[in-house]
This record gives sequence, C-alpha cells and structure tokens, in this order.
Amino acid sequence: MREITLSQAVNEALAEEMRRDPTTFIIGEDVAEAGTPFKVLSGLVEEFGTARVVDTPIAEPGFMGIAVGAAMTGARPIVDLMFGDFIFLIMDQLCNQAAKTHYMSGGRLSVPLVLRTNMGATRRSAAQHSQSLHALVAHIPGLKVAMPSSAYEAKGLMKTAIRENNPVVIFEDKLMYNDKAPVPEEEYLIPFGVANVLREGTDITLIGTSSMVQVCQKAAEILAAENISAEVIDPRTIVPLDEEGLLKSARKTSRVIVVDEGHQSYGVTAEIASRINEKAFYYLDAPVLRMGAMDVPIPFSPALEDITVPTPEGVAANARKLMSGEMIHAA
Amino acid sequence: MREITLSQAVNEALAEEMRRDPTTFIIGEDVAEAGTPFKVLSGLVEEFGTARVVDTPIAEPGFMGIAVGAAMTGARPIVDLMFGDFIFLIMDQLCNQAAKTHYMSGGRLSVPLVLRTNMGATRRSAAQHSQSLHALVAHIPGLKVAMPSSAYEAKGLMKTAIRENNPVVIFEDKLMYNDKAPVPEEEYLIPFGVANVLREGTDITLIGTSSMVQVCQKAAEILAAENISAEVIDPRTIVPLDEEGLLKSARKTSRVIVVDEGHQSYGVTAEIASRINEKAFYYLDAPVLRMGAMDVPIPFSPALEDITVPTPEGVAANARKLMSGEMIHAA
Amino acid sequence: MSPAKNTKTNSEEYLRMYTQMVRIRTFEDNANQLYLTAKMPGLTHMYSGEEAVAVGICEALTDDDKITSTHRGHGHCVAKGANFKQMFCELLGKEEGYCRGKGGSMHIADQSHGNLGANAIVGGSMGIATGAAFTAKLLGKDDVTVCFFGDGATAQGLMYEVMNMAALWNLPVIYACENNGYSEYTRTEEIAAGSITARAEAFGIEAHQVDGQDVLAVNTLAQKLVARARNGEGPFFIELMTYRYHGHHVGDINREYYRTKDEEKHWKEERDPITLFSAWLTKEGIATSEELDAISAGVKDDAKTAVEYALAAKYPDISEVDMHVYAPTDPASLTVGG
Amino acid sequence: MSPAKNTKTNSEEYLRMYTQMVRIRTFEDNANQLYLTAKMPGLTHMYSGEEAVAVGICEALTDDDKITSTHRGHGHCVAKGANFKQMFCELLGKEEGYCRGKGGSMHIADQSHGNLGANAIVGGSMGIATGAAFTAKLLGKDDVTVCFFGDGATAQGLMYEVMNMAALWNLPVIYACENNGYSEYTRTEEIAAGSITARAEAFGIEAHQVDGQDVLAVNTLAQKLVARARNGEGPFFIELMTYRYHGHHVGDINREYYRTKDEEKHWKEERDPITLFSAWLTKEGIATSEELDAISAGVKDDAKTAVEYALAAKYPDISEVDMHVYAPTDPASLTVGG
Ligand SMILES: Cc1ncc(C[n+]2csc(CCOP(=O)(O)OP(=O)(O)O)c2C)c(N)n1
Ligand SMILES: Cc1ncc(C[n+]2csc(CCOP(=O)(O)OP(=O)(O)O)c2C)c(N)n1
Ligand SMILES: [Mg+2]
Ligand SMILES: [Mg+2]
Repeated sequence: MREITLSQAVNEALAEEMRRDPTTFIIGEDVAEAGTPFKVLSGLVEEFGTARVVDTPIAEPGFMGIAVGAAMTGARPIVDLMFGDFIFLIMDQLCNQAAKTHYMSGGRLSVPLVLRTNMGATRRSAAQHSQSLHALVAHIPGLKVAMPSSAYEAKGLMKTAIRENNPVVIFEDKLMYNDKAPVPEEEYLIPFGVANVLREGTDITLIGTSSMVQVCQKAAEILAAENISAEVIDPRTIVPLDEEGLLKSARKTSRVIVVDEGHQSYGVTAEIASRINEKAFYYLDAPVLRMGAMDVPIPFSPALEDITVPTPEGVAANARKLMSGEMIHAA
Repeated sequence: MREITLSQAVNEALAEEMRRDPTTFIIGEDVAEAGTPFKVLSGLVEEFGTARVVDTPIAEPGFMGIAVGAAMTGARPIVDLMFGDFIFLIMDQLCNQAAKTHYMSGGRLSVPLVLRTNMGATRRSAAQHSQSLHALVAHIPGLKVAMPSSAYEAKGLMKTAIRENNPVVIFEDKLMYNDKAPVPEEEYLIPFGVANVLREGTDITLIGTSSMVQVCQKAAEILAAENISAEVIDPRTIVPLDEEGLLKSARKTSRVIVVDEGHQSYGVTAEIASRINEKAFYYLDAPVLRMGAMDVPIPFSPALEDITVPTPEGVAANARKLMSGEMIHAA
Repeated sequence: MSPAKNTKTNSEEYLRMYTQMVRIRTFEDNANQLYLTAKMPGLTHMYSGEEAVAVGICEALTDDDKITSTHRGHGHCVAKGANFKQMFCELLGKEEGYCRGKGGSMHIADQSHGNLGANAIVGGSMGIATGAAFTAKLLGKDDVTVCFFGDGATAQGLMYEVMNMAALWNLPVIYACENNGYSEYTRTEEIAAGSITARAEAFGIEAHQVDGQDVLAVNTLAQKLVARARNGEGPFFIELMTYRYHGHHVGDINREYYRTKDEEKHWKEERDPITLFSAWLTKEGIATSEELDAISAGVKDDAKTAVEYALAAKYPDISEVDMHVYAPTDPASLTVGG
Repeated sequence: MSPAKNTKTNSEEYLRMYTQMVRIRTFEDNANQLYLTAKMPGLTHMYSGEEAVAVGICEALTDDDKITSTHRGHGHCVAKGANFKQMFCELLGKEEGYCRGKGGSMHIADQSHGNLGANAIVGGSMGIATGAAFTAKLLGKDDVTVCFFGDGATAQGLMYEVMNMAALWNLPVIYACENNGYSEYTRTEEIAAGSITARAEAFGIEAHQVDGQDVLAVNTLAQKLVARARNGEGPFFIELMTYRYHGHHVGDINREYYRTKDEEKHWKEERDPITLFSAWLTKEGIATSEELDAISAGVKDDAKTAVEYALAAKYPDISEVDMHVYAPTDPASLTVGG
C-alpha cells in the first residue's frame, strides 16, 4: 500500500469531504495561500477557492463564534486552530455555545462543526505552544474528541468528524505531521468510539493516545525482547470512549498502563484508569498505572523538555514493575 | 460560637486581608455599590473605596488580563468572576499567562492573584450558569484550586489564598451563600493541601468537595442508622491535593466513594479515584466509586436538573452496594 | 413620529406592529407575575419598555432572516413570531416548550422563525449572528441576520473581532445595540469610554443611532438597512436608545441605589413606546382607541390561556435528561460513498 | 529627520540610540546564524528592520517604566536594557539565561529593566500591560507602561476590552502598534478593516501614526506621550509604520507568494532605520562615519563573545524541571497575625 504523511492524509480527507459536501468550508489563520504554517492545507485553496478556504484575522474567539453560527444555519465549518494552546481563547464559544446548543434547544438546533487543532511537546516551542489540552474538552458534554495516532487514523477519523452532526475536536500531534503510514487509495472512514488493538498480548495492556500509541508500540517491542507480552490499544476517540474494548483487554491481561501526553493530574489517564479500576477491579493483579506529561508548564530548554513526556523506556520500566509485583510493596 | 453565612465569611476574609495589605484590590463586574448580584461584597466599597473595589465593564478576559499584569508588578488582585461558567472566557489569561509566568520566567516574575468564582447547579439557571468547572483549572500546572465546603472553610481558605504568591482559584458554591456555620471571631487561616476529616468511620470513606461534603455528611447519617460507619473527608484544596490524608483513610476503611459536582467524565473524581486505586490498591476491598454530575449540559427544567447531581440518598445507595459486595458481580 | 410609508395603505402593518408590542408587554407582565407568585423556576430578565426595538426591527425581517438574542430575550422571541404557549411552557420548564424545557428563559430559541436563541453569555451570540450571515453568503442565500445585544455587551472583545471580519467580508449582518442605559446595576457611561457608534465606524461599518422608543423610526431605518444588507452592502450597526422598566432581573426590586424613581417615571410616562405609538395611530386615524383596547384585551386573553395551559402542562420525562446531548448522525452517511 | 532636542547637547542620547539599534540588528544577525547552523533549539522571529520602533520608544522610558513584548521580542528586550549574554543563554535554553532557559525566545523577560516579557499568544500581553499601569495608579507610583504589539494583534478582542478600561480609568499605558504590513503570511489590509488609529480614538484614546523607520520621530513623540501619561493624561495609542526584513520566523525563507523581493529591497535600501539615522548623525556632525563604524564593531565583538559564552554555558540541571511551577510563600505570612 502507498505510504503518505499524516499531513497529506489530513489534506486528502479534507479535500474528499469538501468535494462531497458543498456546505463544508475551512476557516482559520493563514489557511489559504499559506496552507497553514505546517503546510497541512497546501493546495486546498487552489481547488476550493477563497470562499471555502477562508483566511481570518488573528481572532480565534471571533472565527470560532462565526463557525458556530454557520454550523447552526446549514453550513459545516472546519475550524483550523493553529496551535492547540489557543483553545484557551475559544473555550467560551466551544464549551458554552457549540457544546450546549443542541441540548439547550431541546434538540432543535445542532452544531455540526470540526475543530482541527494540534498537541504535542518536544518541539522546543515552550509553554504556550506545546500543550496537549484534550482532557479539557473531553470533560465537556456535547463535544466529541478524536486523537489520531497515525496518517491512516488521521484520515479516517477526520472524514467521520466532518460528517458528524456534532462539534468534534480533533487533536493532531504536530510532531507527527511528517510521519508516513500506509493509507489506502480507496475511501474509508473510521467510526468513533471503537478502540483499535494494534498489537495483541497477554501479560499487560498498554493504552496510548495519539503519539503515545507509538510510544506504547515501542515499549511493547522492548518488552517482547524480555518475554513480556504487551497488548497495545488506541482508543482513537476519548469521547465517545470505547469502554468495553478497553475493559476486555484489561480483563484479559489484568495489568494496565495508560499513557497520554496531556498533564497527568486531572487528565485523560485518570478517567481511563478509574473506569478500568471501577469496572474490571476484580480482574486486576495490580493497580492501573498512569503516565501523563509532568505537571509542569512545558519548559523551553531541550535539557528539560525531553523529560516531561512519557518515553518507551519509561513505559517499559513501569511495565516491568507491574509484572514483578513491585507495586504491591509500593501500595 | 457565633454563626455566620458563607457570604459573610467571605466578606470578612476579604475585609481583613484588605486591611492587612494595601496592595490588595478587588476587580470585577458590579463589585462596588452593588456588592455583586450575590451581595457577597456588600460594604467593602464603603470601607475601601472605588480605587480598591473596582467595577469593570463586562469584559472578563480584559479584567482578568489586567489582574495578571497588576499581580506581576506588585499588587494583589482579587478577581471576582460572577459565574464560574465565565471561566471559559478567561482561560487564556488564566492558563496561558497567570499559570505559566512564574515558570516561564525561571522564577523571576510571579502572579499572586486570587480568582473568586462559583459553581453549583439546581438553581434553575440552565446550562450556562450552573457549571462546576474546577476540574479544568486543576489540570493546569501553576494554578492552585480551593473548594470551601462551609462558611468556616470559605473564610480560612480565602485568607490563605490572598496571601499565596501564586494564582489561586476559589470556587464557592452559589447555593451555599446563605448557609450558616460556626466561625470564630478570632483570626484563623486554613492551610492548603491538608484534608479535613469531618467524621471518623471505619467501614467506608466518603470523599466530597464543596457542597458534596454536606451530601456525604448526610449520607453518612443515613448509613449510621444502618450501622455502616462512614468516614467523611473534605480535601479542601484539589491542587495541592492531600494525597496522604486521603490514602490513610482509604487504607483504613478499604472502601471509597468520591463525590464531586463537576461532570463525572474526565473530572475531579477520576483523579482522586485513580490516585487511591494506584496507591492503596492492595488495601481496597472494592473499586473506588465515583459520583460526579451527569455528563449532560445542566438542563433548566426542575424536573430534569435535580437528577443531574449526586444526592445523599444516591451516595448512601452506592455505599450499601460497596458494603454488600455487589460490585464484585458488576465488575 | 414619522411614518415609513403611506399611512393609509400600510395600516395593517402598523396595527401588526402595535399588536406585537402589546404582546411583548403582556407576555412580560405575565412572566413577572409568575415569578412573583413563585410559579416560575429561576430568574428572568424583563424586556418591558424596549418593545419598539424588537418589533421595529423584526417587522423588517422575513421568517428566513435570522436573529440572535440575549438574556433579555422574550421580546425578540415574540417579535420574531413565537407563540405564547410554547414560550410559557419553556419558561416553566415544560416538555412542550420551545426547547422542551431544557433551555428556559435564557436560552429560548425558535428555529421555525429564524430565532437562533437567547444567550446567557453577554455578547456570546455575536459570533453566532455573524456566522449565520456567513452561511448566507457561502450558500448564496439572501437572508439577513440581526444580532441583538445590550450596551453592556459592547465591552466584550468578541464584538470587535466579528465586526472586523463582517466588514472585511461584507457580511449581511446588522448589529443592533439596545442601549438601555444600564448593564446590571451600572450606568453605561461608567463602562463605555468614547462613542459606541464610532467603534463600529472605525471598522468601516456604517453606524446609526436611533430613538428606540419610536417604533416607526426604528422600523424605517431597519427596512432600509435590511434591504441594503440583503443587497450585499452590509454589515451595519444600529445603536437604539431605550430603557428597561423593571430591574435588571425580576428579583432586582430595590434599585434606587443605582437609578432614581424619577428617572423610571420619566421614561414610563413620557417615553413609553406603546403609548407613543397608540397616540400616533389614533391621531393618524388608523385606529380608534377602542380598537386598540380591543387588541390589548385579545392579547391579554391569549396570554391568560397560554399561562394556564403552561401551568398545567407536563414536565419532560426524566428519561429526557440525557437526550439531546449529541445530535444523531445518520449511520448511512458514515459509510463509504455515504 | 527632525531632532527632538538641541543636537549638540543631546549627542550622547543620539549615539546611545544609534548603538541600541545596532545592538538589536547585530543580536538578530547572530540569532539567525545560530538558527541556520542548527545551534538554536526551536524557532524565532527576527526584529531586524523595526529597530527604530523599540529604541525610539524605550529611550523615552526609565528602568522603572514597564514594557510588555511579543513573539518578536528581542528588539524590545535589547532596547529596554538587557545584556547579550543572558539573552543568548536564554535563546539556547541555558541556565544563565534570563529565564533559566525555561522561557526561550518567545518568553524572554528582564524584570530588572521592567520588561515583563515576550508573549507567544498574539495580543496576550495587552491585559498585562494595562494591569501594570493599573498597579502604578493603585500604588501611586509614576511609572508608565508601553504595550508593544503587531498589526495582526489588533484583531484580538482583548485589545478593545483593555483599551476601554484604560480610557475609563485614565491609566498610564501607551499602546504601541508595530504595523509592519504583515501578520505571518497575510497583508494587513486583508485582516484589518477600517482604520487602526480610529479604533483607539473611538474609545476616546488619543492616537498617533508615526514613521517607524525614523527613530527621532518615534522618540520625540514617545517623549511627549510618556511625559503626559506620567502626568495622568493617558492612555495613548501609537501606530508605528515599519517593516520586518526577514520572514515571519527564521524558517520562513520562500516568501515570494506573499510579498515581493522588490518590496523587501525597497524597504532595506530606502527605509532602513539604521542607515537613515547614521546619515543624519554624520550630516549633523554628531559623529563621523568612522566613529559609527567603531560602534558597530564594538557591538559585533560583544555579540561574538556572548554567543560563544552562551554556546559553552551549561543547561539547567534536570532537577530544575519541576522548580518554579509555584512561587514560594513565606510560611510565616500564612499564620495568624502573619
Ligand atoms: C459573559 C457574561 N458576563 C456577565 C454576565 C452577567 N450579566 C448578565 S446580564 C448583564 C448585563 C448586561 O447588560 P447589557 O448588555 O446592557 O444588557 P441589558 O441587561 O441592559 O439588556 C451581566 C453583567 C453574563 N451573563 N455573561
Ligand atoms: C493567539 C495566537 N494566534 C495565532 C498565533 C500564531 N502567530 C504567531 S505570530 C502571528 C502573526 C502576528 O502578526 P503581528 O501581530 O502583525 O506581529 P508580527 O509578527 O508582524 O510582528 C501569528 C498569527 C499566536 N502565536 N497566537
Ligand atoms: Mg443595557
Ligand atoms: Mg505585523
């Protein structure tokens, strides 16, 4: 199968869906001629014109609000938020307006909208351009949240997101834009709420989101060399969350590590870990371990930044601890 | 001891600290003559004048930003955010600026600032005036988060918050403003990060935040009548979290329910539950149960709103389940 | 008052405007009564005194045209064509309400008439209104959107962000600032520096100030600007000078600390939009005062019936609590080639 | 160019301005070189071409006066008095940097000279600057704050929110809009409707437009406005017309799709602030071109030494990673009577 980058995969998904549905449009900063600083959108304005690939002033709350209104009145906006860190600027429009409109109107209005943004540290971009803020939006009922872990996932999830009748937030890992993966030429969509088992295993389950899926995969390889059989699962969407899929694996292996690049405290790992603890408690041989980013603003200095996020070695080390029963003494 | 309302307790804390420190000031909408819609600040402008009790236009991001700048340059702002739901409007100033400034400047700048706001449903205020959004700020390193559960707590925590050299967010439950509690005339402060055991027990631990502490207390009474001995704990601050205090109780009772009024998914109960699961796993006889608000926007209709939040009866029912071993079959 | 059109041929329109204003006032009187008798859950914000604004503007709109409304939204809702029954049901949290009781006063919406909803975030609907106008332009439809908001909302930065884009893209949106002199308990002078209309003009947006108590003046201006916006000449900005008779919300009773009884009296007695318009209607011979009284009486009856209906109507079933969190998506559309 | 003061008695000031402009240009050339040779982590935004703005304004300020800066912040930092060593250390993420390597180019701050920091959120420091001015008023200090931001940042609603409050409360803040014709890859005309200065004026704020390549014009205006702001006559707004020579950031090399080489050439050759000023200095007899060359050479040496120092300096110890998340609070102050 051909291999394309995550960036190309997103671009293809957008182009296909924009061809399919003339009510879709892209809105954001430097999305047209510049194709965004990450060049993900290159070529789209040439095909769809500036009426549907709309450059905005630097006014995130404003264009997010415009997208909400457009979605309520028959259009399908795809909002491009240049950095995930800017989500703080649009929280009101996203969480007080978009997320609640369908419910508050008793089902009479809806907001079919995609917010494309990114996440991920270790790019030396410092504290305001490196955050992974998906836990915040996952906490707000009315929003769906997708976290593609490869080019293949990015394309399939994006296409589903655009066809969804609800506000969907997609977090792309900005360090993965140039990562290639096999992506079929034929159309495909990836349904929301169905976890993907990337690697089967029997001793321990590694649940990873976004780029942490690769981290888990690498950890599984390290562990395999030590005769520890790790199962690797990608929830794909954290809202809806495929609870059953995760529980099934947890019940099978009886040991679980959850890895995510958001800050650990009050983050995504807590939700997944506590659901597993709650619903697979009597199957577990050890507590579910969580590995998120450190609870510190992301530092600029390379010497510091690299140690703030989970690594394959770190995951493997924790897996060994769980296998050896070391946690018993710790707990 | 005299009894005063939570509202009076906050008012006293502010007055005492504003007398103590001339660099403190209050800023927000209708805080001066009107004393806020909840009348919590009545009388302060008369004592401290409009230079220190500052009415603003309806511009939450703006006055939050001004507070950050004031805090960085030698003042101690106390920001009044009329409804906790508006926190979505100020997330950038709070989370990208206030929370990170000390770290980003390598410790050279600091932001001693208090953000007073509220939370709590069942006031028939509908989806945009009823949210309990403390989980969001708890996820952001650099912020401290206090959740007073009574007039006594509100006064003591507020005084500590104002003296803290960091941005602190205090969530008052707007339904508790008129609730009275014994509050000493003498000065006192409540340290951050020290949980409060309100009731000792041996069978089960009920951890509650804010008004959920009363819910847990009532549940404990119901359970006591059934010879179930419940311990009730209030973490007081969720950042910093008194992990040791909570673990101690969990290890003693071996059964835990965590109750919080934020949405359950990706909320505060997940963090507390998973820390206990992780660190007291081998002491637990049953999975830690979580009870948050339902994962729905808060509905206006009284018929619906009341069932969205945890109740004493609901907590007691879950406690019975945990005691009877019913969870074993569920899990 | 100066009429927009020939008084004779337009008497039907004038009487409709009159009726709509009376309907708003009557709706509010009943809502206030429901609050005072503790029959209504929560709080609500009364529109009484500002009727000429909503009616003057909405009478210039078609059902395809959109509006966005505010926390003080009953007036806009009535003016845009909503019926009393569904409105009172909504205010009381009943299943037959416009939002099945889930929204209440602060979120009442009426999609069938293009009312995209009240909003409990001051300024929160400015993006939505601008976005509705964006849709019209994108899809080549000719509807116009009016964004209602208060003087207080002009302090929200969102307004300047969306005005900038509306101006750059010539969107068919009209920003209608209801300047009632107060935001909550604060006078407008204390919270608005400079000039409100100049702020719009600085973005290249044509701005007008109009007497918001004169329904004909409002309607005449609105007719013109709506036609021009439909024609691609938008956006526009209107500042409508008006007054709210009640407190900020129904519970704001003792308000002398922020405004005098004399001031309130002056507006009610000298500047009431309904009294002014009824005087004009009788003077111009469009209706007799008996005819106008009959209109009022009919509206009162309507309201009474609707209130009784709503009080007796049922609450949504508790199973509705987690319905409508997410809109359904047709599964077929989520498949290849779908 | 027209001087602010008598040329003879002020020659020291002029030469200081000249030196500061050269320091900025030299700093940027070195930073760019570090990037191109892959010695600098991350990205950075060059200030070259805009030197007269930062220097003209900061030379009108004292060390007690505050500034807030932007993502394009090296110029402001140098102009406000920072030294090369700590700056380069910061850009390279070293412990001796102004922020111990934790902030980097986009967060560089220098509290000792009143630089409250660069900001990676466009418009993000507008509240901070206004708040610094608020502190001055609250505590009765007479310092003035200058808020630097780009033309692109004028699209952020926050600006209008804080300008409104600054105007209502007469705060000693000066909003300095560096209009370099572009925000990222987009021309200002495409993202700014109407007039930028009129937007400030609509809030009752006195606004000026000035040639940002003429350091004397900038400085003369800044001197006047700073004095008046100190005197309680603020706030003020200045739009400074300028140009950035490099791409949006150091990696933005192929930029002909959004601006022509001719345009860049025109600004560099005809409108360079350093060239213009050096011509004036020699014409007025304040310095010979040899003297100016000597200044440049000295600055270059400084920069070279600083770069070498920074390259050799050590990174923060990894134990620093969770230091400075929270500022310490003296435990004594958290006790009764404390
Ligand atoms: C973002 C936000 N801030 C504050 C409030 C509280 N609040 C509700 S109405 C109001 C005053 C609004 O004034 P104005 O816009 O003039 O409308 P009016 O009430 O006069 O019609 C305020 C401050 C709110 N609902 N939303
Ligand atoms: C809130 C926010 N939106 C977008 C960006 C990405 N961004 C960085 S600089 C920039 C352009 C800023 O333009 P301008 O304010 O004119 O400053 P200049 O770069 O021209 O100095 C943009 C869009 C950002 N950093 N912050
Ligand atoms: Mg008003
Ligand atoms: Mg610019």
